[in-house]
Amino acid sequence: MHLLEGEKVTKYFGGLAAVSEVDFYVDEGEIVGLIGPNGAGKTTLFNLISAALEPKPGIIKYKDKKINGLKPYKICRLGIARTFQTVKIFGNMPVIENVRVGSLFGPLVGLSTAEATKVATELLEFVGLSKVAYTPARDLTLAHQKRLEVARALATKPTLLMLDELMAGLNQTELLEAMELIKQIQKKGITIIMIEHVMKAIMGICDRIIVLHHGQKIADGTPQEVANSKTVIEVYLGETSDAGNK
Amino acid sequence: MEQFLNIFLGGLLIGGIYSLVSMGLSLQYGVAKVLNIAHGEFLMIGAFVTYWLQQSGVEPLLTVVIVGPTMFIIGFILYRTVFTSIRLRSAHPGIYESNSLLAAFGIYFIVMNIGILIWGTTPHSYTYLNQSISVGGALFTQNRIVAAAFAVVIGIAFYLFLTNTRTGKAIRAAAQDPATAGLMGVNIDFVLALCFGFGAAMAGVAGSLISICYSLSTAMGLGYTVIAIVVVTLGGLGSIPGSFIGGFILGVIGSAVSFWEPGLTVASYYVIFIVLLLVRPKGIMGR
Amino acid sequence: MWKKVFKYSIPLTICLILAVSAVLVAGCGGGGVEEGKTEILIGASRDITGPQAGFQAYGFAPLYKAWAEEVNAAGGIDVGGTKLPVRIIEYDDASDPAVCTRNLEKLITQDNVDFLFGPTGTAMLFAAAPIANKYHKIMLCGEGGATTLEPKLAEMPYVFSVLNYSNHFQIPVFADLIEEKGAQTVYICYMNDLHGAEYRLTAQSEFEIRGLQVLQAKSIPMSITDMDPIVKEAKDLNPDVFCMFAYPNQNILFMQTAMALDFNPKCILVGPGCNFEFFNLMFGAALEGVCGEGAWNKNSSPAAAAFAEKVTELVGMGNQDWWGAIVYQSTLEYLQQAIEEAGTLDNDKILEVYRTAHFQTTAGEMWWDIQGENGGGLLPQECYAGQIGQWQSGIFEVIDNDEHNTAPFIYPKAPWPES
Amino acid sequence: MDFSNINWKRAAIQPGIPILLLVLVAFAPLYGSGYIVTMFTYFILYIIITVSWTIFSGATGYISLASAAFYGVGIYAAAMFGERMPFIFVIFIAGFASFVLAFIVGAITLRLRGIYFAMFTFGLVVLMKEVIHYWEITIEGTRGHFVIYQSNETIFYYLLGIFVVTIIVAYIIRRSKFGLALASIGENEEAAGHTGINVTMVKIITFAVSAIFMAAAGAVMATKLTYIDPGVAFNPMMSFSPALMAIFGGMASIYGPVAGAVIFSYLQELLMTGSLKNYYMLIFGAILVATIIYLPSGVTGLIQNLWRRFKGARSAPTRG
Amino acid sequence: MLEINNISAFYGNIQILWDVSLKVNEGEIVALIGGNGAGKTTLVRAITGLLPIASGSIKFLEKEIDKLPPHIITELGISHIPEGRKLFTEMSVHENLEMGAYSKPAWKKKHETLERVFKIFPRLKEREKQLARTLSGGEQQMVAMGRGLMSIPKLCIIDEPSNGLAPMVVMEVFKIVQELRDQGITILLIEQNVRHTLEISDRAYVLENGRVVMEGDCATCLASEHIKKAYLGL
Repeated sequence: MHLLEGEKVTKYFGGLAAVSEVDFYVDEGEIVGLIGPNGAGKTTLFNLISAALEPKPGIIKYKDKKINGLKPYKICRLGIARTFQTVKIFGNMPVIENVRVGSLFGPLVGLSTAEATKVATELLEFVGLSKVAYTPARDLTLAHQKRLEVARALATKPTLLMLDELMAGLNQTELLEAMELIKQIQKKGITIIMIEHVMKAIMGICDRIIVLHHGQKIADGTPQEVANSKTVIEVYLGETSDAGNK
Repeated sequence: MEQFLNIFLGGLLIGGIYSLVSMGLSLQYGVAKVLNIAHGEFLMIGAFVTYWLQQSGVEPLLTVVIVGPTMFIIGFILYRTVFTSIRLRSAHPGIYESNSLLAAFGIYFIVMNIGILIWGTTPHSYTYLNQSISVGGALFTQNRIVAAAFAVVIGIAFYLFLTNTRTGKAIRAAAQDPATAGLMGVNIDFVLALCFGFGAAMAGVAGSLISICYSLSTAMGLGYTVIAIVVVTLGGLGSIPGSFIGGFILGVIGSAVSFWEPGLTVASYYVIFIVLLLVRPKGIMGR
Repeated sequence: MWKKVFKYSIPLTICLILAVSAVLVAGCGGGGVEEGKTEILIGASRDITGPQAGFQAYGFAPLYKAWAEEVNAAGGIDVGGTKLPVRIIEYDDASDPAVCTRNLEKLITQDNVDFLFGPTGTAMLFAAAPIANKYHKIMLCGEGGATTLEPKLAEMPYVFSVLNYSNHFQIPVFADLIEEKGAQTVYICYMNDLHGAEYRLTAQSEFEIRGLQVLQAKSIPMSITDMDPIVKEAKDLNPDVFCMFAYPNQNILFMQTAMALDFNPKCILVGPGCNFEFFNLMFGAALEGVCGEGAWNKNSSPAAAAFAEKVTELVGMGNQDWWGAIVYQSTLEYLQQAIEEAGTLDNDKILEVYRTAHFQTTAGEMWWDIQGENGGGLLPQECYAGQIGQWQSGIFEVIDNDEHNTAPFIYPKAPWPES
Repeated sequence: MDFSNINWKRAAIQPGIPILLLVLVAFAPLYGSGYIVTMFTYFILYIIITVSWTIFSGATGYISLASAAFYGVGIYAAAMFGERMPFIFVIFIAGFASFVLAFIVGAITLRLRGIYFAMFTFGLVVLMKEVIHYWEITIEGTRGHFVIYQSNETIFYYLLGIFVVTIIVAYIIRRSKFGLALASIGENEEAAGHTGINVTMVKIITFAVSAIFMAAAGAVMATKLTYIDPGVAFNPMMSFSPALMAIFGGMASIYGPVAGAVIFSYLQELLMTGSLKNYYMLIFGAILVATIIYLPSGVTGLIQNLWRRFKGARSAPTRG
Repeated sequence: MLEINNISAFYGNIQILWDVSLKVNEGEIVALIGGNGAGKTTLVRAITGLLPIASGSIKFLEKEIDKLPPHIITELGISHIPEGRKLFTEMSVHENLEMGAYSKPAWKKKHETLERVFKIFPRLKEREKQLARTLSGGEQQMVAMGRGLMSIPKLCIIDEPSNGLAPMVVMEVFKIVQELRDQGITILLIEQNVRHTLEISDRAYVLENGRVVMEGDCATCLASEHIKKAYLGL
């Protein structure tokens, strides 16, 4: 049984298929990378899984239960948490409050206020934001805001964590820290599916990579397999030769 | 048959004026993104200026030439002074829209009460072209036919302006994608102010036309604003042709309801509006 | 720690300052104890900037003002030996009943007025009457009348309704008139407010009692700008009588539309508004035979003739009200005589006088028809100068079927003049 | 329990001053003239409406113009049931009816985008006014109703009671888990949903709860008006006033709306009763525009900024 | 031609660009490459006047342009072909192109320019009257580029032209870019499709985390280990 499974997931915007007939799965404990050029449908797929959008047609199953059409908060309480490509933090709230929201509302059984504060403090420690716990979130740097999103997502006690371009815009040191963080999260027993452009990170930490292009899945395999896949090199990495003729 | 003509033609005649008012609001709401609840107040001012000039002997239809440009300038300045700064201060478009709605309410109170202080609250009217013409047995007064014809001519002229001139095209471009229009070299602040000005001018001219066939009072504005909002929602946000056609549709609906039960006309507009918002917020012409 | 204290104390201090200053300001305005009255205060909440503002400003207010000036010129009203001048305090309610009740409370509790004049319009009267009664102040309700207030008057001893209104003699009189002339069918159009609703209900029942058929009773909103649908429908139904129970603006609109679409039934009743001289100035010959509620004119009596001249002088040409003016004046005269008879400003003592006394006024002998045991009062039919008027050669003739009438009822009315 | 963390002075001052003020106001009928009671009644009315408006709209950023509808429901409840049962029940019925109405309206409209929501709620007020008006005129053949009347003191204390409950509820909502959820929705609705908050439910329930107080206040005020009609009950000014008062006062704390309500109802008192009604509306509009352009965080925000600057200037030398 | 000296820029409180310097000479294709969020788009927004810069200077033809409003910068001869094409979807192809010539000097010559653009993109002439939203992705990119040319620019900033296009079409687009350079238009090309871009460009800048980490001619860049690892996945 896969933790998360999609069958022929499709989504049209207007007449255009943003995601078309994508089959995918995520197994427990994995880190799965989702890559593809801009406009390939990665974020749309994320939105479909986290129920911001509803697939039409297609089925998404989580722990063998169909989850299409559920409200986002239900998905979250089932154990799927996510971050966003463009950060969506609660800017005017203190950092710790952002995380508390997660621990108060995210888990199936909400925590008491005191427990939530405790959990939030621990998580801030975990992602390395305890020093700025009481500053308004909007004053953080982009890297820290992204970490805050991770902490907030973790506070909801997820089984599956979806990271949307966590590393975009980070510098070298921050990048290494972020990779380390992801590994730490995996150690906690949380399954991860991440969209990423930074190849080094993807190749370095993913167990498996799914490549999307024009809304279609063009590859699915270990980093090595994907890097060597001819189709992927053609359409995504950009082969010099007569790629256009195929 | 006569009954049908009365309802249908009567609706089209008033619909012509609704179209003009709504096209104005469509420019302000669809392009400049200001849901201008004070729209009808510009109409009221236009109507009273015409009344005022008529009383001192000016031919009412000629006052359009004065009312239009004056209202345009007022609208233009108003946008540059109030709404531009709201737009620049707003973190995102949603905040801009709701803040400008509230500011428009403020302007509504200001303009209406200035009107009351100048002209009082009692209705005024004058008679002009008050003979009636029979159309297939249904009688209509000349002034309505003239007003509707004027409204339609202005509406079509404006449409041609939008499709055939450089500025008109810039307005349409700004309506679809202001940021990209800016890239093309369109001065967005200017174009939005222009739209707001044109909207105010259309309201003013519609007011002039209304004054030649209906009685006016300083409280008349909000009613027309409501009609315009319903028409703009009906026709599709930002769609000028949609507003033009929507005006006639609402005119006919309103006319039919008036024949049946005049007390429910306003309520019927709200029902249409609410149903539209819930069922098809994009409007009939929206995509 | 002090930071926190400051953080919370500042907003709180502001609230405190605001609250205290509010208390002080209000206290200064209203806290004074009355002692040694030097004038008689009459309070009124009127429609100064609302929809009927024009009538208040030109038609009604000058009459009250002139009365006060006249009384003061004569040294004031004799209250138990000392003559006190009269002052009227007017607040604006713009026809908003909520503001009206608030104004009246302010007049009573802060300005300590002795008497109240009623507000303009039927619905406003409804709002004002209970307040007057609650604070035990005599209120003379001038420019408004309400059938549904009648049963309530028995519990409102301080409220005196001045004007004649729908079942208070007008519509029954009109129904008798048209029945006598053989009218069969009636079309009623009425304003969708209290005034219109009451006239419509009364008219419908009075007409049906007499076997007249009411073809249609249609309400119109205050904001109506297009009377075409109504007039076109009426023209189709072809009634003998058309009744328009709305305000002057709608009535003017109706007249214009009826002329433009050539709708000319045998009898047209429009009002209020038709009772004003400006209707005559506006429509001239076209008004011939149009009926309105009212009425009085210079032919009603010698006193009325003198008063008509005075009114024209006071309000100016066009603003003469051939319905209410004479009653308002007469009830003011009654008030003055009642105060003098009671010899005090104590409202309860004056009330005693109101219950029984007959006084001579411009309109003739006047007394009150007290409702219930000890309720408020209505004027009996004898005290009015007339109920229904009809424009005949530029005069609003009283056409009642009794000794008040000044001319016979013309039926059917003349066709519209060629334009 | 650890008591060392409790700041006793603050604990005394923070609720202390409001309670002191409340007591001062509560005894107004004993020392004030008759009119003071009436005036305070209006102050309290506007505070209730504004604070309850802020509970929902302040936190979520959805501008509701439906206040007048809920207030009107309260007024009509008083007119319909006032003579039939003890008044306290009438208040509960008003609150309940309004809760149900707001719940239904919220359920069908709170998915609308911000500005559409504002328009819809405004449309609701006018629609209710028109429909009830039509019903009364054509079906009942009358307009408006009498309401049982009560002494000014009774009205004052009823309102004071509702006021206390409103403030307490507003405070609790602000401080509770629920308030955190609301604030999150106001900050970013999408993220709030994905963080496990049942966005729709939270919005609808808050909207409905805030309507209760408006209706309760309306029911009490109806007895002061003694005669009501649709125009009085559904006066759109009741929709605009709380929005302006809250924005003018600033919505970051509970004091903001309170201050805004007091300032405006005092201004209204000075200008509207008397003969300057149109000037009141004119000034109302001008302040609305000016507040939106120049005072985005309201008077309390401005004062806090000034205070911060003042404190900064004072402490600067010591730092340097 | 375009000279950017040590600029920094912020979005709210977050610094996006750190001390970025860049030069474009007349007649070149200069490539600006970097991953998502590297600050490429921000840099373009700074050049075109949409985002105020915090420090540094931007000169175009020896003229300081960093304080000028966007529409003036367009008139000076910088044309920006935005990422994601951003067409006026409810307007016809013809009208879209006309909008490109909005600035007064260009408007006067719009008929001649239009002829030229149709020569470069003959397919657009066939679709002249169609609404822009009915075109295919490649055609839309052509409209966007054609629109950019309508302002008779001296410098053309092309932002991610290959975004979301089929590989075959991408090739075509890059060919057109080269063609434009041959017609004497200077080009600043911003791309994620690193290999193709470097192949057609003269010089390149690599932007990472808001800083320029590498600059030089394209051959050097292609040979660099860093590029290979970070962008080509080799």
